[in-house]
Amino acid sequence: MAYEVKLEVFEGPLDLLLHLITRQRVDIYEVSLSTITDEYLRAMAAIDELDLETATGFLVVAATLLELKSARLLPQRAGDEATSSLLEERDLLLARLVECATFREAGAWLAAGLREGARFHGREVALEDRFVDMAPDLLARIAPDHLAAAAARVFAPKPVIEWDTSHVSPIRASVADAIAELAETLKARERVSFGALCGRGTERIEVVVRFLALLELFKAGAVELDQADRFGDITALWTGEVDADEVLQEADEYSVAAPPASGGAR
Amino acid sequence: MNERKVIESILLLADEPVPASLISEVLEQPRAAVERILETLAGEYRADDRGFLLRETAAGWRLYTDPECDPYLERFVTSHTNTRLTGAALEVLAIIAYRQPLSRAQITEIRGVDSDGVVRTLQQRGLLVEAGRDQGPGSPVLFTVSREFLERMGLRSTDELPPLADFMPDAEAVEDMEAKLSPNA
Amino acid sequence: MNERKVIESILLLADEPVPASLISEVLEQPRAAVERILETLAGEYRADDRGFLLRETAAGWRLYTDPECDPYLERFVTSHTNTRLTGAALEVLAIIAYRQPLSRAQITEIRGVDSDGVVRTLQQRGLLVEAGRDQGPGSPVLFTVSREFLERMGLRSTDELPPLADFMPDAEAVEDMEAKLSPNA
Repeated sequence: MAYEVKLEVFEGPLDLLLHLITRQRVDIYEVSLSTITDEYLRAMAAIDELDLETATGFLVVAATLLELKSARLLPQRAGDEATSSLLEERDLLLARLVECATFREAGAWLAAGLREGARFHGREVALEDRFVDMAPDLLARIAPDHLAAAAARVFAPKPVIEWDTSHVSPIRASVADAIAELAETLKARERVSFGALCGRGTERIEVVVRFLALLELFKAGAVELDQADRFGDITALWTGEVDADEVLQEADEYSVAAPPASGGAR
Repeated sequence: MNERKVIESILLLADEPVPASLISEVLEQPRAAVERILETLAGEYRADDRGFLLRETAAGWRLYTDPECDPYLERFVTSHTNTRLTGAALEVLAIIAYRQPLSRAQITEIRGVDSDGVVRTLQQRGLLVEAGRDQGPGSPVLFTVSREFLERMGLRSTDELPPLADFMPDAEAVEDMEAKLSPNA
Repeated sequence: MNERKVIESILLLADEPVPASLISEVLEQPRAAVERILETLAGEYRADDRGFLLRETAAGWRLYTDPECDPYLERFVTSHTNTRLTGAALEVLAIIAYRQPLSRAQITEIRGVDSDGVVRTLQQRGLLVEAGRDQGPGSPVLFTVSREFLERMGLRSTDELPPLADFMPDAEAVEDMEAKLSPNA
């Protein structure tokens, strides 16, 4: 059964990932990168129910996870630059997770300290009468303008942080959808470059999702891939040997809950 | 429970003389027992030559500084610790001056921080005064700035305070702040 | 003059923590001597199991009720505004306590999530204060924890916080995390 995560509970991408990665599993199956990635994406798919200020951060972590996950589908080549930079990215993510876990723990300690501190009540009583007149003039050097400035500080409307999210298009993190879509295109056109397959989908996550879909198709033998230069565009060739539906069945581990019908991120 | 200890802690916190009957209620102990402890404590402080005394007045029991220490206490009170309004006190004064009358709860709500202590100090220093009670539930005490305060500021009434708009961050500054906070910055 | 006595009376009169330096000024006694007396007093109160304690925090020395008496003090304490903090707020507080001074952007970077709202809340609660500006581009405001925070924690400075390493996940947990992020898993 799918592990349900309520995203509202999480403060940000690191928080969510930390939860997924450190929680105790009830069942004995090992939590794999693949499961974590899927759960992360599923939780992220619900992001439109939140304010979107953290959407960008969520996407960046998602992309890293997807890249890591896709890396295991490829034969590892020792000393491969792409692989080592991916591992660097992994280490950075790990370091940030450890830091996040550390400060969370420290925060819990502070909470206990503040709770304990609240049980100490400091002496705070009014001056005994015979000293009141001696107390120095509190209003020395205070002019009406100081008052006005203080009042303005308190009453000023706090800046409303409106996050421009126009650059965040609806999240289509479903690899399954991408497989079906790519298969359709490839069947019709036989030879298509990866760049063309991505089309206008410029969001990093969509590119990553399509890339994953292509790898799935390749693994299943439905396409052949050709890359002329190291960083050149990949060209995909439809082999016609496997049906897209079969690939989909095999790839169901990638299925990610689609955003609710109300639409994705706005 | 150590009754002596709890009584001492109550005395340290209480802002006004505490009747023995109230302590006996809090402790759920007979009043006579409480009074015995209070008297013992008062005797102890005297015998130990402490800087504070426990005295019973008509209103109840309260800790006082020993008058013997007065010369030093005067120096302490007039020393620079309290020579300036704290930021919190200035804020409370400003809020009341511009929005009076206000209850303690309203002030706390506007500031987002508990402000009872500050209100008490300002009242004691004659800068705030009580001005009736709110009609609402609990009919809380309402505060306004004092006449003395207005005089010191050279104002005939709070209407003469500078318009707040002059001190508000201008629209441009707010926009600029927003831009800096936006993720695309 | 009986220094101990005068110091006790000052502590009773004060409505906030008193720095040893101020007492030393008022008494015209070397600060070291004053501190010795303060420490002796703190020890005496503890040994005598009094209802009050003398503690030193970043803000200075102050008399507090013994936390053991807390359950009986409800009606003598002004209700503090709800001091419960969210996990996010605690995390930000921890980050600043250990890495101060920090700008908003630096906090956000560490947490991977926008933290401006949380910083503002903590500032309003008086737990964070602005402490100058960074020299870097845009000279952003830097934040540190407040004296009040240190006072509530009973700390003389952030140096007294336990080493951050105490809160790190242990090696096994980190290895486990690493394994779960490994492409070859």
